[in-house]
Amino acid sequence: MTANLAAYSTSTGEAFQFWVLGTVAVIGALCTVFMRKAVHSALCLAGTMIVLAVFYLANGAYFLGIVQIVVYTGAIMMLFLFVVMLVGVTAADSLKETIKGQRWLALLCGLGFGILLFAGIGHASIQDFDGLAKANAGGNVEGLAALIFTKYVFAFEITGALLITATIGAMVLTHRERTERARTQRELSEQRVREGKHVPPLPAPGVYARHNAVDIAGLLPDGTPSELTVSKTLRDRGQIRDVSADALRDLKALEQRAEERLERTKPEEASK
Amino acid sequence: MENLIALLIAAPLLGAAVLLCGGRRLDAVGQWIGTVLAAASFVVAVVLFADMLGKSPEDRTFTQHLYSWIAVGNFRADVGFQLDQLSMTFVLLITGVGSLIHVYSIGYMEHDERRRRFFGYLNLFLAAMLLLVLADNYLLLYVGWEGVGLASYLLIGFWQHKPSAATAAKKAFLVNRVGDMGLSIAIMLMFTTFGTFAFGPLLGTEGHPGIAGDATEGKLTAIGLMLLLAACGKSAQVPLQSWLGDAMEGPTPVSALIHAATMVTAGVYLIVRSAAVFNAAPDAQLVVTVVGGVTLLFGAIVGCAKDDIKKALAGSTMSQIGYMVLAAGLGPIGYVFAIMHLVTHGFFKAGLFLGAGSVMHGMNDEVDMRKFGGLRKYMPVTFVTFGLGYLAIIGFPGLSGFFSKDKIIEAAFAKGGTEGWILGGVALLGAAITAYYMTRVMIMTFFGEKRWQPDAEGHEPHPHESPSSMTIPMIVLAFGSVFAGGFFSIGDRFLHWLEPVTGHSEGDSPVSALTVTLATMVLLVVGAGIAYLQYGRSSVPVTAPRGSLLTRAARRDLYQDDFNHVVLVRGGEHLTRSLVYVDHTLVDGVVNGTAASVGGLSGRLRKLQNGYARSYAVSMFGGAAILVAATLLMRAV
Amino acid sequence: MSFPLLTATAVLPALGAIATAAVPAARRVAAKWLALLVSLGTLALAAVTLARFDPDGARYQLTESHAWIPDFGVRYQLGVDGIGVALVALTALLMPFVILAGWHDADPHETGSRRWRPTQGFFALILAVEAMVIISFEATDVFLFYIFFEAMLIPMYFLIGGFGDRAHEHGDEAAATQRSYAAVKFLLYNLVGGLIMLAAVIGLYVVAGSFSLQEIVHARADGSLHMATSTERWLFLGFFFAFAVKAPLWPLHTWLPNAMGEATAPVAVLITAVVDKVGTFAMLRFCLQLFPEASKWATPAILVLALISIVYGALLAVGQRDIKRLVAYASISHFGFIILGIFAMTTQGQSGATLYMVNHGISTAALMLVAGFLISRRGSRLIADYGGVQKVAPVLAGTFLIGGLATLSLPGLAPFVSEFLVLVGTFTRYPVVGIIATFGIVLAALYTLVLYQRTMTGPVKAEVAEMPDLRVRELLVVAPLIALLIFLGVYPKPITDIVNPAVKQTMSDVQKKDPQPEVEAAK
Amino acid sequence: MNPVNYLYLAALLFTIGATGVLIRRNAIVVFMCIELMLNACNLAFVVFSRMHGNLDGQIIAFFTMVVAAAEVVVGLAIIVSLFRSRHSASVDDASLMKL
Repeated sequence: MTANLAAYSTSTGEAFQFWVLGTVAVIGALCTVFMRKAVHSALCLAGTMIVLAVFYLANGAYFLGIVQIVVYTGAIMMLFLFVVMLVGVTAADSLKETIKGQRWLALLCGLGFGILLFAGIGHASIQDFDGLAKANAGGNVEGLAALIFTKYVFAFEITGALLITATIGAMVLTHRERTERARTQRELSEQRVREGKHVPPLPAPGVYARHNAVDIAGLLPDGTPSELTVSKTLRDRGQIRDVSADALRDLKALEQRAEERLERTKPEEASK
Repeated sequence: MENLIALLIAAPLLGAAVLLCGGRRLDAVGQWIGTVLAAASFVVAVVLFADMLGKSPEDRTFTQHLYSWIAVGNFRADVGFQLDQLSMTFVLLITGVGSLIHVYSIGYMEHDERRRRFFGYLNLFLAAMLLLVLADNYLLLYVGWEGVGLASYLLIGFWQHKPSAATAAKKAFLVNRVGDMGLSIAIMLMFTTFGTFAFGPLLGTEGHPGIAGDATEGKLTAIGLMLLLAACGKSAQVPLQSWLGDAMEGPTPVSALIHAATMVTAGVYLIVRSAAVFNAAPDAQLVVTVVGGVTLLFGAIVGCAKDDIKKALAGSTMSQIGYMVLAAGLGPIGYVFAIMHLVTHGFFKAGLFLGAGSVMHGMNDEVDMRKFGGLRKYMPVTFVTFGLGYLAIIGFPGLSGFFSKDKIIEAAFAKGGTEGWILGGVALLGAAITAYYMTRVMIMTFFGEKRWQPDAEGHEPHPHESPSSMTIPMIVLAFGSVFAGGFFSIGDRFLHWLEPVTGHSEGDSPVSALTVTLATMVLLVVGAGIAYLQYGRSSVPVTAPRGSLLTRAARRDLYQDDFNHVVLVRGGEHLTRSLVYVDHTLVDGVVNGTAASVGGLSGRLRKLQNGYARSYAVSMFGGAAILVAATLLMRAV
Repeated sequence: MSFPLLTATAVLPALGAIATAAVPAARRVAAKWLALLVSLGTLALAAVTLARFDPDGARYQLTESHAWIPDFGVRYQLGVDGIGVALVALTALLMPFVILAGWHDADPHETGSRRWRPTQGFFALILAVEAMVIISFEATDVFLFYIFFEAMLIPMYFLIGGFGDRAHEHGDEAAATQRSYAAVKFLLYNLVGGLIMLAAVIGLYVVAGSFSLQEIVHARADGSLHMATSTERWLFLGFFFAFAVKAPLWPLHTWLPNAMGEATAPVAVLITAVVDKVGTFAMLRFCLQLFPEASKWATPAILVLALISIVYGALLAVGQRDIKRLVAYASISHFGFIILGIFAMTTQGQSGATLYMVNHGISTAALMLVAGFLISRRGSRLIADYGGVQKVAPVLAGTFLIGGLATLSLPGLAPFVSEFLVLVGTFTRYPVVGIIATFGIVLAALYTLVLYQRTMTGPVKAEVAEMPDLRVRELLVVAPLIALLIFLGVYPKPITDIVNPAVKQTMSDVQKKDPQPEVEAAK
Repeated sequence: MNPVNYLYLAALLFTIGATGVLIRRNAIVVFMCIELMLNACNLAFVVFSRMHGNLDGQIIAFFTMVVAAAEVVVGLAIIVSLFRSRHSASVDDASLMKL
């Protein structure tokens, strides 16, 4: 297989692999873009990346293929997932467009750009493939290493500096120094009084209801649900279960049963 | 000796500079400095005059060249003086009457706290007026011309706290400016036509004819008309006469000196000085005589109706200058008599004004003649001097006015043709009206019963004779009014004196001199008689009766002022107001409109910058796409 | 190489500006004195320049030339002809008076300003303007000229917008709004003009391959540089537009009344007496010399615009209610005269126009500064708020009157000589134009005397009853200016002698000869 | 099959990623799309490497990965701190660039 890499055209196996995995990669990319939830996007992207790793391998970039899987898919994508979990779900997840004309412009630009790229690639007269047989003769990793530590040694060193800087930068950015004294409970309550909203603590879920699950809004005295009683995350996700109607229905059923038990209903009348 | 000419001007100029810059320290001695320097100028004039008399008539032109003033290309204006017989006549009149009026003012302005300033202005006037008559080119003359305008402005508006005085001063300056425009255009015309505007080469001197006659008649007529416009402004001739009546707002010595004896006659000087131009432009001359004739009647009619003694005299001044302008327009037959009348008029009109000032001085500054009456008993000296001036102006035989005015009427007839008859007739009619209005003034002021009333604060006026500083100049002027005409005429002294400068020719009069004199006498008696019947026989009402249509028109200066007001002032106000509006809305509107439309466009463009990173990303991406497209296209091409 | 006198004349105020700006905050008074001394030093240098200038010598004298941007042939090239040296002298002369007149204009306790070190800034900006104006008058390299022509807008912008007149009828808030409006209008107007000129400057370089005035003029004269007629016209229009905005010529004038009205009196003097002169000067130097044919082509239109400026400016001055705006419109009328003189293409016209620039500078400075003193006493710019000032402050009124009389070109005062020369110069070639322009002198009398009458005469208004007369400092400002007005009115020879040869050169550049009189004077 | 197809694939992925950047509002997803674009580029580099027969393309891809890693670290840190202060990860909420 390695020897064939020099060929101008590829083996049928590779072609098959390309068409199948390429389709998967494109679908993954599309899903990354169009999935509503960030977690799903991340997972789709990971899929695409793994496919790309396979393509690297197929193109003779063994080292990169492995690094792609280990570093990219393994580390970077996991970092993404962590952040997704850290940040939680927000309204930003909605695919609904807020800027007028943005989506159409974006699609137009994308389409135009894609066509242009395709045209460019098609236009370029790519005739001969040298193949990597010679370059990979001493082993792919050794070849890369030889280049990195000779020709690209400065760039390599600088990327090292870059990584250090990025690390420190991330620490600085996420580190939060407490610059002020923590406010006491008294101050907090005073602030609430001053602001004039939610003077008492937020209501607990399920008050006045027979449910106390976190996703069920408590009912106000008039029987309407209060969204305040449900955690923000659930609210944003739209995962509130409304049981106000249930309560009434249950009550009705209860009354009916009680009536039946007390035989206040008149089956004979009902049967009439 | 010729170097003394500059001293003539320098003395009063120094006085003006010292008095106006000197500050309050000089308040106590200001009047003396002013008077002494004016008198010094007079002394220099007399010295020069004596020197001039000692020379033969051909050598009587003195020149003094000081320095080159403006020299650009072939435009050359020098500061130089030319003193010939014509200038000498004026210099003597100006410094002589001027000095007398300085003396008079010492008494008249005694209680004015700004007296120092007044004498400074008077000295400034003298300097400017002397510059006017001594200049050896038109541009320098123009300096003096506007200089007297400035002095006149300052003096009319001397009592600036009175809005009427300030307005009158402004009006005088503005109307004069219109005339000045004529003079400057005349100078420009001379420069383009002749390449010079100096008297020497242009007008010629004795024995050396100038080049003035070499131009086409059209050019000369244009120059002449422009000079006439200038003369009209300065000498209060129709249609630029309206300022003179208002100018009486100034202190009376000013009215006597500037608005009767000297400055207002500058127009006559200009025309006579430019004789060489006018002689070659008959059309311009005709217009000059017409202007003179019209003004003669205009002034006289206005003078008949005014109750303000000074305004009545102002109308008279206008009318008398009309005589002079008429005479000057007649050409060589009239120049000498124009100047002669100018000199005699300088005496008697100055005397009349000083007399009027004396009356006002004694009457708490009252000017309404209807509130005078019977003053001869209280002010004998004033009465006598005023009376002599009166007799002189109406042309009582033997007195100054008789000789000078009579000659002008004769000369008008001598013009010949229909014009001669019309002009002569106008001049005769003028003489009759002069007799009428002057008799009216005389009777209303000095005769009849006393009509004065207490003023608003209840002060009864106590008419009294003025101090000697005021009466002495009046006596001197009265002396001049009586004898000057006779002195000039006997042996045609004045004619021979001026002839070398102005030239002279005897016209061919269709009417004999005796007839003219007799006709004048008759009309004089008629005019004075009517006035006596109207005002002497019956008592004068203290409040003016409504009067006939003509009287009412004359009181309002024959509606000429109203015309000015409606057409020029109101029209001008509307014009400026609408222009201000146009400037703000249209001219500036275009600019602001451009700015606003640019602003509007950017406001719309700004919406593209909505702050959303994704929007910017689209444009970046679109830009990248365009770049790729451009690259590919360039490759393809 | 001799001492670079011209550079020194411009650099001294520039250094002075930096030094003044650097004076510590607490030493405000020191900043004033420093600025005054620097301006006096500049005046001394300008006097030396004037003395070293030989009217009969070469056209451009005291020249300096150094490579600056070799790639584009831009040189640091200075030199003065008679016109330039006269205007440098005028600028240097007026500055001490401007500084002295504005002595208290930037005091923080007077203005209530919370700006950082206002006094230092004010005087530093004035000196900066002086430096830039002087170098504009000296530059003989088109690009060098352009740079400073534009750069002087910056300090002027801050002077107008930052240190406006506090006397405003609708209070401080309105004053600030008006001021920033005026400053922005001034800047944008002039920038538009400047940008159009920049295009023309670049176009000139493309056509001529050089920025050097002398080189281009020589090349055009000996035929080695040919310009197509339409090219020349377009380039001319580009230059002329910028200068007409700066000058300002009707209908590009509307920035001037705003700027002069809102700025303090010394800054208004700076605008009209100094900065605007660069516009008219540049017409004479650049438009006529670089594009003689196009100048002649455009003459009729420009004469008409100049006439409109004269009459229109004067009529609008009559209609103003605000003293400073009145002076501004009067200046527009006067700039009409200057442009008329330049484009009449006669010796008298151009000499007169140059003289007019100098005289107008002095006379407007006198009138405007006295008006400023008046306004600072009463705190109002409205004419209607005054009356009877003559009675309480006779010296102030007297100097105001003399300034006004100079504005209306009374003979005996300097402006008369120049105005008459312009009129004569115009009249000899275009009689009708000359006559219409003469109407301007009547209108000038009208607006001046109306102003004087309404403010100074009549009954004393209660608000002005306590008005003090001119102080010693103010008298020190006004008296020399008036003395100069009288001196130059009586004896203008020192200036005409310097200007005449330069004008003769310009006339030969445009290949025009004075019309000859119809009747030759018999000598 | 011609290996040029890999390039078409890379172009397609890049375009999809770019469009995603423009469409999505969630900063994290935007970031993911950017990663997608980088990966597309990497694929192109690897294919170039094969075309030219030397390893320089792979080296560039390697460096890209390093830079991408650094970028992700910093970018995510920014998102986290942004979320802390604004309680939102929407890129539209940070529209302070507007006047």
